[in-house]
Amino acid sequence: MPRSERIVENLNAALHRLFAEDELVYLIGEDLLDPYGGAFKVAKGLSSKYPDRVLTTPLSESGFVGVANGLALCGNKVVTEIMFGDFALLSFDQLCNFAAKSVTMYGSRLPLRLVVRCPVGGHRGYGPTHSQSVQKHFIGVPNLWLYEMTPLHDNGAVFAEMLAREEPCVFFEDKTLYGQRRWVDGDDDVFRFDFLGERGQYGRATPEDVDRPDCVVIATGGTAPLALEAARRLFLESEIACHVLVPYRLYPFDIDPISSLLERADHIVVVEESVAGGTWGAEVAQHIYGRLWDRLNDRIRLVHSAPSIIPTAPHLERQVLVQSESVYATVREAIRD
Amino acid sequence: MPRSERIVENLNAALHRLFAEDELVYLIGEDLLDPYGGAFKVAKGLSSKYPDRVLTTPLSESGFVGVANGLALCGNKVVTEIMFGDFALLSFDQLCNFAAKSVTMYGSRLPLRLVVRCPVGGHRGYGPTHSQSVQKHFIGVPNLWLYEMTPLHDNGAVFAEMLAREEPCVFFEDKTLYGQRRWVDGDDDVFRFDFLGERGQYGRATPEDVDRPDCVVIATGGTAPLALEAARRLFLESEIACHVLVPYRLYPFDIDPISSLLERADHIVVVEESVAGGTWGAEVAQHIYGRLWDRLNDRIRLVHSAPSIIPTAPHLERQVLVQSESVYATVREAIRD
Amino acid sequence: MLTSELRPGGRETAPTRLDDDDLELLLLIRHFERNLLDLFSAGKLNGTTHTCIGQEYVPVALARLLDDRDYVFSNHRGHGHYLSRFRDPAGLLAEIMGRDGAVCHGVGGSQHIFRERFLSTGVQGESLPVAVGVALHLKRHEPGALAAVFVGDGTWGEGSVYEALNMARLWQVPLLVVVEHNEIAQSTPTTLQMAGTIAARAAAFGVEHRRVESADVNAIRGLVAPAVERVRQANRPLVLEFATTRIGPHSKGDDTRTEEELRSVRARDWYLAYQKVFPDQFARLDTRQREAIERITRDVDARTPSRWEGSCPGQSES
Amino acid sequence: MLTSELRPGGRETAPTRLDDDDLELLLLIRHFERNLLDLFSAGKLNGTTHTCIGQEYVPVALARLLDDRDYVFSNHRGHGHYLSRFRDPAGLLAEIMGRDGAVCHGVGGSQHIFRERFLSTGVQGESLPVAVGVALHLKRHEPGALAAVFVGDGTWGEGSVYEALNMARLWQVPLLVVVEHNEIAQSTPTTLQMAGTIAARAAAFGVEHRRVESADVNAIRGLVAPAVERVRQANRPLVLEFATTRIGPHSKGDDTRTEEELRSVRARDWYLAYQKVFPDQFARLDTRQREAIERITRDVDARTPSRWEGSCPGQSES
Ligand SMILES: Cc1ncc(C[n+]2csc(CCOP(=O)(O)OP(=O)(O)O)c2C)c(N)n1
Ligand SMILES: Cc1ncc(C[n+]2csc(CCOP(=O)(O)OP(=O)(O)O)c2C)c(N)n1
Ligand SMILES: [Mg+2]
Ligand SMILES: [Mg+2]
Repeated sequence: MPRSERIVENLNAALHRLFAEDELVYLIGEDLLDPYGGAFKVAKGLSSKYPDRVLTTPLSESGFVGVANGLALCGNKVVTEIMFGDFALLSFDQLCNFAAKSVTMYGSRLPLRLVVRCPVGGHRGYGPTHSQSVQKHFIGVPNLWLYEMTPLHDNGAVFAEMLAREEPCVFFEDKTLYGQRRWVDGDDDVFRFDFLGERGQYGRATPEDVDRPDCVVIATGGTAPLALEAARRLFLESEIACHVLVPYRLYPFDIDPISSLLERADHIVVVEESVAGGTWGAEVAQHIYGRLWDRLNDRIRLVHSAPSIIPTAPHLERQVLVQSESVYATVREAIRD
Repeated sequence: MPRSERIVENLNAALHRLFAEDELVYLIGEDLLDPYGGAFKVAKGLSSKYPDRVLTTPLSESGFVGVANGLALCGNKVVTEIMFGDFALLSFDQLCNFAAKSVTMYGSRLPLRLVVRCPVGGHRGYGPTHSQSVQKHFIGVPNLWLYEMTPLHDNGAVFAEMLAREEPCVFFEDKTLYGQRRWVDGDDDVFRFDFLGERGQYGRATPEDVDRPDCVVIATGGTAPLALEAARRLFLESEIACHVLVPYRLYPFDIDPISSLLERADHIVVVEESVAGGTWGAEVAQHIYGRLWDRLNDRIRLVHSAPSIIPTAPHLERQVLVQSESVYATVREAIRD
Repeated sequence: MLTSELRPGGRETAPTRLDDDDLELLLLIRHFERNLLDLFSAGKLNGTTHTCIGQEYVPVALARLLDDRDYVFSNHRGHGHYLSRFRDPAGLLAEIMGRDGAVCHGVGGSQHIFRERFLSTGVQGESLPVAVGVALHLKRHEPGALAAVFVGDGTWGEGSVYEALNMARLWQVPLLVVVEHNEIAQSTPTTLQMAGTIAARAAAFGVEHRRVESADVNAIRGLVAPAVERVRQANRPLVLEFATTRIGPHSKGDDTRTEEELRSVRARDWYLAYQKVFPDQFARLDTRQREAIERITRDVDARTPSRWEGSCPGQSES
Repeated sequence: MLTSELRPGGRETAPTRLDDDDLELLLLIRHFERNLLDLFSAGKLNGTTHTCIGQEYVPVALARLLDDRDYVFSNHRGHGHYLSRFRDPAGLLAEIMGRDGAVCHGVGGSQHIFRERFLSTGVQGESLPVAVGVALHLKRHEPGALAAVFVGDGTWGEGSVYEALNMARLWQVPLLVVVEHNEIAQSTPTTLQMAGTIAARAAAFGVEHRRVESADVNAIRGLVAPAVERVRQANRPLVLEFATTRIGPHSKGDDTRTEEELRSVRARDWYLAYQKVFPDQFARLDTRQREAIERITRDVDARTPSRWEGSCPGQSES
């Protein structure tokens, strides 16, 4: 894969660009000031350049999301950082009962430009309260949009879209991606990268010259690298051709750009790190069944982590979390069945 | 339908029995003391009889669920009342990150006997922040069980089961049910009532003598009356025979007691009041597709409220919320398609 | 000293004369809400409503101290707050009855109102941090304006109140927290839900506090005006606590206080005080407002149901 | 008076002589955690860990004031709390390294420990209301026992702290809130995250408060014992605030304080003070503990990975 910037650099650059271009942009959250620059360093350099618009807060996840709501209410564009997505549960009321509701509950449209960033996911040994994939809990709140960072999409464009929406958005960032490099500049040895949809909503990895895939694998940004690895093995070992699709928007799920591809696929697998139960994957499946019922050759298979809290020790964590092998095995099983 | 006790009476009696039989039982929440007895009067009489074990709290939804967790940690059996389920979002962290996690995250099993009661649902003109169906947000947290009050099941038995589970449970109570009468004593003019599953997990309404239903309608406790009304019209108007299934446990979804019935059905409809998106209905559908893929004649159809906040004025609220007509129309559509 | 009690013109003293405008506003709110309770009893309203009967003088006293650039965050008991700001009984009644001309098209109802810089919601405590964000914005872009939040005593049970006070003081923003301390929350007396005092809770965060015992609109204004001005000029958050009385039920017909408590509460009604001390002015304005509300009610009741553009909006897929 | 500063034996005074057991416990914690940082540097640990280097004396001083019937709620910076209660470095190290013999089978790791009546979690502020529930239970069923919660100064940003204090005082439960006030939260100095004082925040809820400046274990015990006893006997919640210093990084290698700050912080290390004033006792015990930790580390490192029954448990469907 060609050498490219790290994803955390791309995200940091996106924020720098936002701040530079627009005086209405704020960032608010814990431990944001330089030299620390946020727990995952996403805020690096911002507080030095824009001291007035980077608000480092006390430990008050509910309170500072409320402050963000107030700033947004006055027309600002507010990016909020929750240190660990697990703590977004502390802000649930502000997000759902204030931010999302306010857009419509007063009978006329009240625009709110707000993005709540949530680092999520495990594989880092942070333990059960610092590793969850909390996306599922926020699905299905009217006027609350869910996005997720991917290895394919430019975060600058995604942030521009979220803020232009004028409705609150949650942006999930899988922690394992921060240090990885973006998938850009065309191809790697096996895969070609391209985008589907008018605005490139879906990043796609395909083995060269395969139009009718054996399997379409839809994966969240965070699990995309695992899906890609599985797809690579399947192709190299057995010439099983997967298209790996990675949307930058999770909810509402947008089937249009991929529905003709899905129709052509023999099998469909959806990958996410969350444990099963009310997940994004189930939501995706529900949409596909609804739209393509007559054309499906096989049921849709979901890949999840084991139904468990996420243990701390690496050997235990590994047993619980989705791995590339789980994706691999599920595709194989689909093809064998 | 034969005259029977009101559902709120049954629930109140269930709590009275719990308190009488077991000194470890607590009830905690806002405005619980007599003569008020809780906003929906579910607690009536308890504080007079058991003043030490009914804790009326300040407005502190996060805090008092925490207190409940602490009492449960010491071996007590704790029932918590959130005045409106919408405010359970304020306690999300205590429920998910403390109660549910504690059962397993310390490496050995820590029993917690806790039931968090949440009145949910609309049709009462309480407006957008007091009418939501928040079930969906709590689905898929390991060791957090979701139950819902139904017109068929005895709440005493359900509470006994929840507390015996020794893991935290959320119990949703559709506000429209409180004043309605239970469906008991066998039959009404059209339907026979019975139960499926070893522990009667599913209440069922069937037109007499129909074994192979045209449609199985699975409904939450709160939407069960709407489903029944639709089923009645369909039968009387067109002899379309629906089996209406009402589980008292929402999550984890238990397909075993009904899977052979589902196999025999031409169509399956799932009804819930929530707006679409990451809902219980999608979870149910996902399970059915997974288990019965080869035997399904039709896609599973979900009935939801319109994707909107819930307005206050009755004429607007009606346009948004699931009505009996939506169920009726969906079954008709399924049969016509 | 950060906290002080403002006693002059206490509840037992006879009230001073109000100009017609003030007294009329007081009576407007009173008749508006009495009428709501009647409409409920007559089955003409559904859902819920929370009247501020007995507390009307708080927003009326503050009305002249606030201006259009200020944001006001109201709560479940917000009719008085709204009417003091907009004098729009028809728009509010239409909202509550779901009729044409409703300020929020009938979507928000009694508890969820938005108009210009006025906003209410039904989740207690949620508005405080939001108001801090607004106040921060005002400090930077509209110096001299403030964000006011009305809360009850019971709402001080919510953690978000403290998260907000902490940030308000750290960032020195023009936040005015108006506490309508009526010694009760729904059915729960304050003694069962609040340890310590509001004064001490403000002091805990280095936030200024004033407690007002008086129910005399003129006296209140005189007493609190300088402190409110300091909020604007010095960006110093202020907690302004009013010792007040809720005379009506929490919502409708759900008052579980004893007859004795209710008697004592009713005896402190400003309505009786002004009636007694200024009988002529009172009678004239009282009649006028009563009739106005009757007229408005007939008018609004006759209107068609409110319409809402987004009645089945969906998330505009794109 | 509800609040007071306990100064005798302040940070600048020379420490009094500790018995071997106390000093050994202090040194055990110190060497345990230094060793953790070394293991991290050597790539032998993953995830995160928060050392209490500089603060060890707080749990050590309290250890003898707590007994087995007491519940202890610890936080992210909990090794000292755990070791003071159980003196079980092997079990804790095994937990952190995920080895056989781990107190929680390696599932909880550094931040999520449960053993008998000791429980820690990584979500700041969450434990306080839980401890109120526990204290209520103890008051009723095991009078004389208390629930202690360790929190940092930064955690006072969380609303749940105040919801808990309110209920603790309303219900008069034996709650002991131990505040390790090290003037910093992760990277944020207290001046940027806390308005007012902890003393005033306790007072706001009518909760007793003591601030301890001393780092002398003996002196601390003498000073705080009566107040802790009152928690037990009179069911009076107490906030016990220790002015202390975090000498190490927040977790590993993430200290952004200036060299100058760090110098001043290090100068206040009890380790240096005891070393200087009681060189012989110190050297003997220091060596013993250092060696003990080395031994334990070799032992634990050689063990097989921890096993967890429920490693893929699922919700036992039924
Ligand atoms: C978060 C939340 N919890 C509970 C309620 C239900 N509720 C509405 S008003 C109220 C009492 C509020 O008391 P107080 O703050 O003193 O205001 P008052 O009604 O006395 O004006 C309660 C419990 C709510 N609306 N929001
Ligand atoms: C709810 C929550 N928010 C944020 C964090 C991340 N975090 C862990 S420790 C910490 C700082 C805590 O500071 P303080 O309470 O002073 O304790 P100290 O680390 O100084 O001992 C933060 C922000 C967390 N664990 N939980
Ligand atoms: Mg009140
Ligand atoms: Mg600290």
